[in-house]
Amino acid sequence: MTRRRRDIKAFFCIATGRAGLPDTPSDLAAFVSWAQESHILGQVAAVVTAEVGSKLYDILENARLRSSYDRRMLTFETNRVRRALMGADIQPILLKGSAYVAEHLLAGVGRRVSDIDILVPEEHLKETEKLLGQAGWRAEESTAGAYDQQYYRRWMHELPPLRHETRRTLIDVHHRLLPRTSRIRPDHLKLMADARLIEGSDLMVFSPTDRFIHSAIHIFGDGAFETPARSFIELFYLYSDLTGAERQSLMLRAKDVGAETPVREALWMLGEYFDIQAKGGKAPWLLKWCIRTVTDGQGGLVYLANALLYVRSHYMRMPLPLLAGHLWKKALRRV
Amino acid sequence: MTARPLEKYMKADAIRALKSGTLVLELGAFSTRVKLSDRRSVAFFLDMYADCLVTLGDCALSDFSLTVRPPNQFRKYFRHQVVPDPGFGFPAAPLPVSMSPLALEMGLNLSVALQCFRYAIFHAGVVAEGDQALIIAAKSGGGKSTLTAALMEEGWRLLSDEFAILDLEEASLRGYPRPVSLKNASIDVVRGFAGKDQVSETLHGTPKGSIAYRRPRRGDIERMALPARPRVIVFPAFTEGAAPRCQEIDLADTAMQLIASSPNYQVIGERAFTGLMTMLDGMKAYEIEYGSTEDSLALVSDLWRSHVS
Amino acid sequence: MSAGPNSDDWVWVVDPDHFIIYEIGDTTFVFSRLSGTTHMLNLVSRAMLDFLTGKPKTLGEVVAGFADYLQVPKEECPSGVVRRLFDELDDVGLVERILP
Amino acid sequence: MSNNQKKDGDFLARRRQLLKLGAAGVPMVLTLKASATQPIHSALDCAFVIHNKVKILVDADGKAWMGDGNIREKNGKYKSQDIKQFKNNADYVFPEYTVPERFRPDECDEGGDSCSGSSGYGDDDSGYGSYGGGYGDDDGGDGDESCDSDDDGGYGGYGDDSGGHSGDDSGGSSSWRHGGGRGDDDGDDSSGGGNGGWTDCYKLYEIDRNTTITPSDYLNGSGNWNLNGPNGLYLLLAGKYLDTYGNDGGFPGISCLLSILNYLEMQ
Repeated sequence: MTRRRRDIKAFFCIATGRAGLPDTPSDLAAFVSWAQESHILGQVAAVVTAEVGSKLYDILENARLRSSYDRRMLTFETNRVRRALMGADIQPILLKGSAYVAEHLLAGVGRRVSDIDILVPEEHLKETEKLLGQAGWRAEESTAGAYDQQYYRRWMHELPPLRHETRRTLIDVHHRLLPRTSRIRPDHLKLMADARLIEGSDLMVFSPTDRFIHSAIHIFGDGAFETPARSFIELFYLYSDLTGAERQSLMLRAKDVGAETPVREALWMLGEYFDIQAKGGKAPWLLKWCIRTVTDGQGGLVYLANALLYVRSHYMRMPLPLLAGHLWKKALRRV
Repeated sequence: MTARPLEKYMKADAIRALKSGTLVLELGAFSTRVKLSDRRSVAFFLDMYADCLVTLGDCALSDFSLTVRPPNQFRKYFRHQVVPDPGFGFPAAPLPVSMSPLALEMGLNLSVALQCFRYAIFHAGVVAEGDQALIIAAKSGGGKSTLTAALMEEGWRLLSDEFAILDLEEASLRGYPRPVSLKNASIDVVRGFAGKDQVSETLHGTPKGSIAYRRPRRGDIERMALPARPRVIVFPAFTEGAAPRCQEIDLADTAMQLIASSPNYQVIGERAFTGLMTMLDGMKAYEIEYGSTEDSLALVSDLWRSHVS
Repeated sequence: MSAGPNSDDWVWVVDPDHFIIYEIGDTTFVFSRLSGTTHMLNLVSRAMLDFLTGKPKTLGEVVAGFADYLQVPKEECPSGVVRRLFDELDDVGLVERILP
Repeated sequence: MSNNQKKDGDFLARRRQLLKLGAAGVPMVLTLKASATQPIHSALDCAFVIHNKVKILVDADGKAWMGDGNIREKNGKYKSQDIKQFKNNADYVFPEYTVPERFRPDECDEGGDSCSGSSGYGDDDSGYGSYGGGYGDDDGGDGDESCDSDDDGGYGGYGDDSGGHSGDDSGGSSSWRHGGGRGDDDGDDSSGGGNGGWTDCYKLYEIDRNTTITPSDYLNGSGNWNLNGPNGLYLLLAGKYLDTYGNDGGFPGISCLLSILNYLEMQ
């Protein structure tokens, strides 16, 4: 199929419900196939409606059914974490998808997820691991190997991923936001200090500002670029949820917690794709080029841009000799 | 842009559309964009799907997109292989290009099994008399497809050889009449009673042995929109030389086995549960064992007569 | 493995809005709306579900009262079996704790 | 509609029977899932054939070498010279801690062979090579000669699972495959036993030619791997390889394994 160059910005507009669907069948088909390829149909289905009986209706309904499964799974796993820690004096902070779902945020609707992330103070790490272990979450054989264990415990910001024996769901237990080795060192203690309880629960979430900052750290600081469109829409919704005052003080808070660079890059992205002109948005040219190339998804340089983003994600996480060692012995999650 | 039977298009147009990924197959509840890269799968598609409705052009929306392509862009210069790529990073095993029809059929099955959530999918063959359906549960070595093909000769219409596709609202099954996949000895058996021209050429040496496909008939496709209410489910067991035997089984066990055979039951959740329980209400389930096609047909016809008049 | 720590003083309940039920013979199919999972219960586990549905009880009360509820002699329904049965329902999230 | 109210004659008897089973440890709640061991759709019902004999050598640190060289054995010890030869000619080398404890040699006579220490970090550039290899094809030739020999793969019957082109998509990987050839530090291993000695610091697993491996046989009911024996070890290594290099061909059987892993991931 020969396609015209895509108007990505217009697509993002439609995907977030700020513009109607394209008028012509061929534009509509181009938009839908972009959404399919970008794995954001669930997010699109949350804000776009179609005429009952149309093929678009079927496609969106299918996506809704799929994403309601993810939401149910996340909610139940959160419920199980709560159950496992019942009676212990540990109040984990839900991160990312599980937090969005627990807080009923638009950022969580239709977003594909596969595992649950929680953050606990370092001094509670052992106890958390023990209790989760008793409730059936075990390090998988692959990561139970000595190297992997050592790697995770020494260098990463999380325990090795734990998989539930019977439900097979994965949980990542963090005690900081980025690896100890990371180039960016956000002050997780400051973020944790401002976390709050979810209404009617003993689980916690970050403040709205910190949620945006953490998402920016994860996406731009940690290099989560596998599904850029999905991540960008998430950032857009998180930003949209901020009040005027919160937006005003965002950069200040970002500097305070040591996350200035990723937040600037996230703000640049919001300007680039969502017409949000926030103060402080800035990104290096190479990153801009990579992101534009990957997001556009066409042309022979996509692979190069992806590869550079991949290198960058590892570069951001650890110093060079370690990086080489890790790539050499990359931990295996699945077998 | 209305869909027309594939054979009504100029052959050159259809081939061009298949190769450029602008052909959309409208079959049953699903629209699938199909892109093929090799001559053999194109020829197979034009032949086996000749009576199916398709559209050409890049304006049609589709539930699934399937590409049968070489494993990667470099490899196509070295080896002749293809993989079915349903477009969500599911890298199924590469097959030699000579087996591309198998890759196509596998890919179409994968698309439904892993990407459809609007219907509950169970691994089974389904045939119907009018709007009353018989489910033939898949059991390894049970002979589901042979029995399905044999029942087609007895006047049953084919809903699907691979999936029972359950409507989540009304406990009826939807048609998805694609070629019936036949393995090894059953290929010649079916050629024998259905006629040579009804069965594709045989693919030898596939991971599952020899494979050929029995085409759906024009009547199956014309009536595919007519849903059917399942009345009887059989779990077939083919045993060489066995005397025909039939045993009723508990519906609770049946539910358990059907759930275990469903790729999307868990994802759909509540509506799949209520749909399945409603469907089973009033159904009869049997295990049947037989040593020949004639015996299997006799068993099924007895069961059918005693429960569905 | 258990769903988590427990105590005889904790109060538990089964919330009828959180599942739906179909019966086929003696077997009860339970679909949990929280987990999205289907469970098969036999007459005994079904009785435990009924015992707790809408009627909060401490684990201690469950252990003490289940044999009577089943109308079987205590010695046929040892507390270890009752606790394990409770754990099975707890494991799949069908019983929920009422926080004090 | 409490069940308690609708008891018929032997209702109580059936309950008491079930209680006895409960006392014997039989679960009373059964959770229904699509069983991962029953590959639901035919595409996953894959198996692959190992056409030529494969040997996997494992040391006490969990390092592994895969190849087809000959290793003489006597009284549970292996000829040190053969071991060295085997390592040098191995088609695939996996770093320490790859192989879980249960596959490693039990006791090791320290005098026999100094199982070499850290490797892995030595080959600094390997990581970057793989990015380069991704979009340029220049590295391609490298993968060829070793992979052709183990090209038996993927699917049985036609031995055509894309061996030999691994260089196309992951140039850097060659350092893993060419254990000896790429100056892996084991070449410098000054094995204490000397060339004429024998060592029990290794365990050798063999897979006969024309062995069919069906990955789904190694999954238990809840979809977890239960890997044992030589074939299980093979799958484990295939999985490790897969995670690092992806489905780039090379390793026999990888595609079959991958399709199952992906299926599991989606459950």
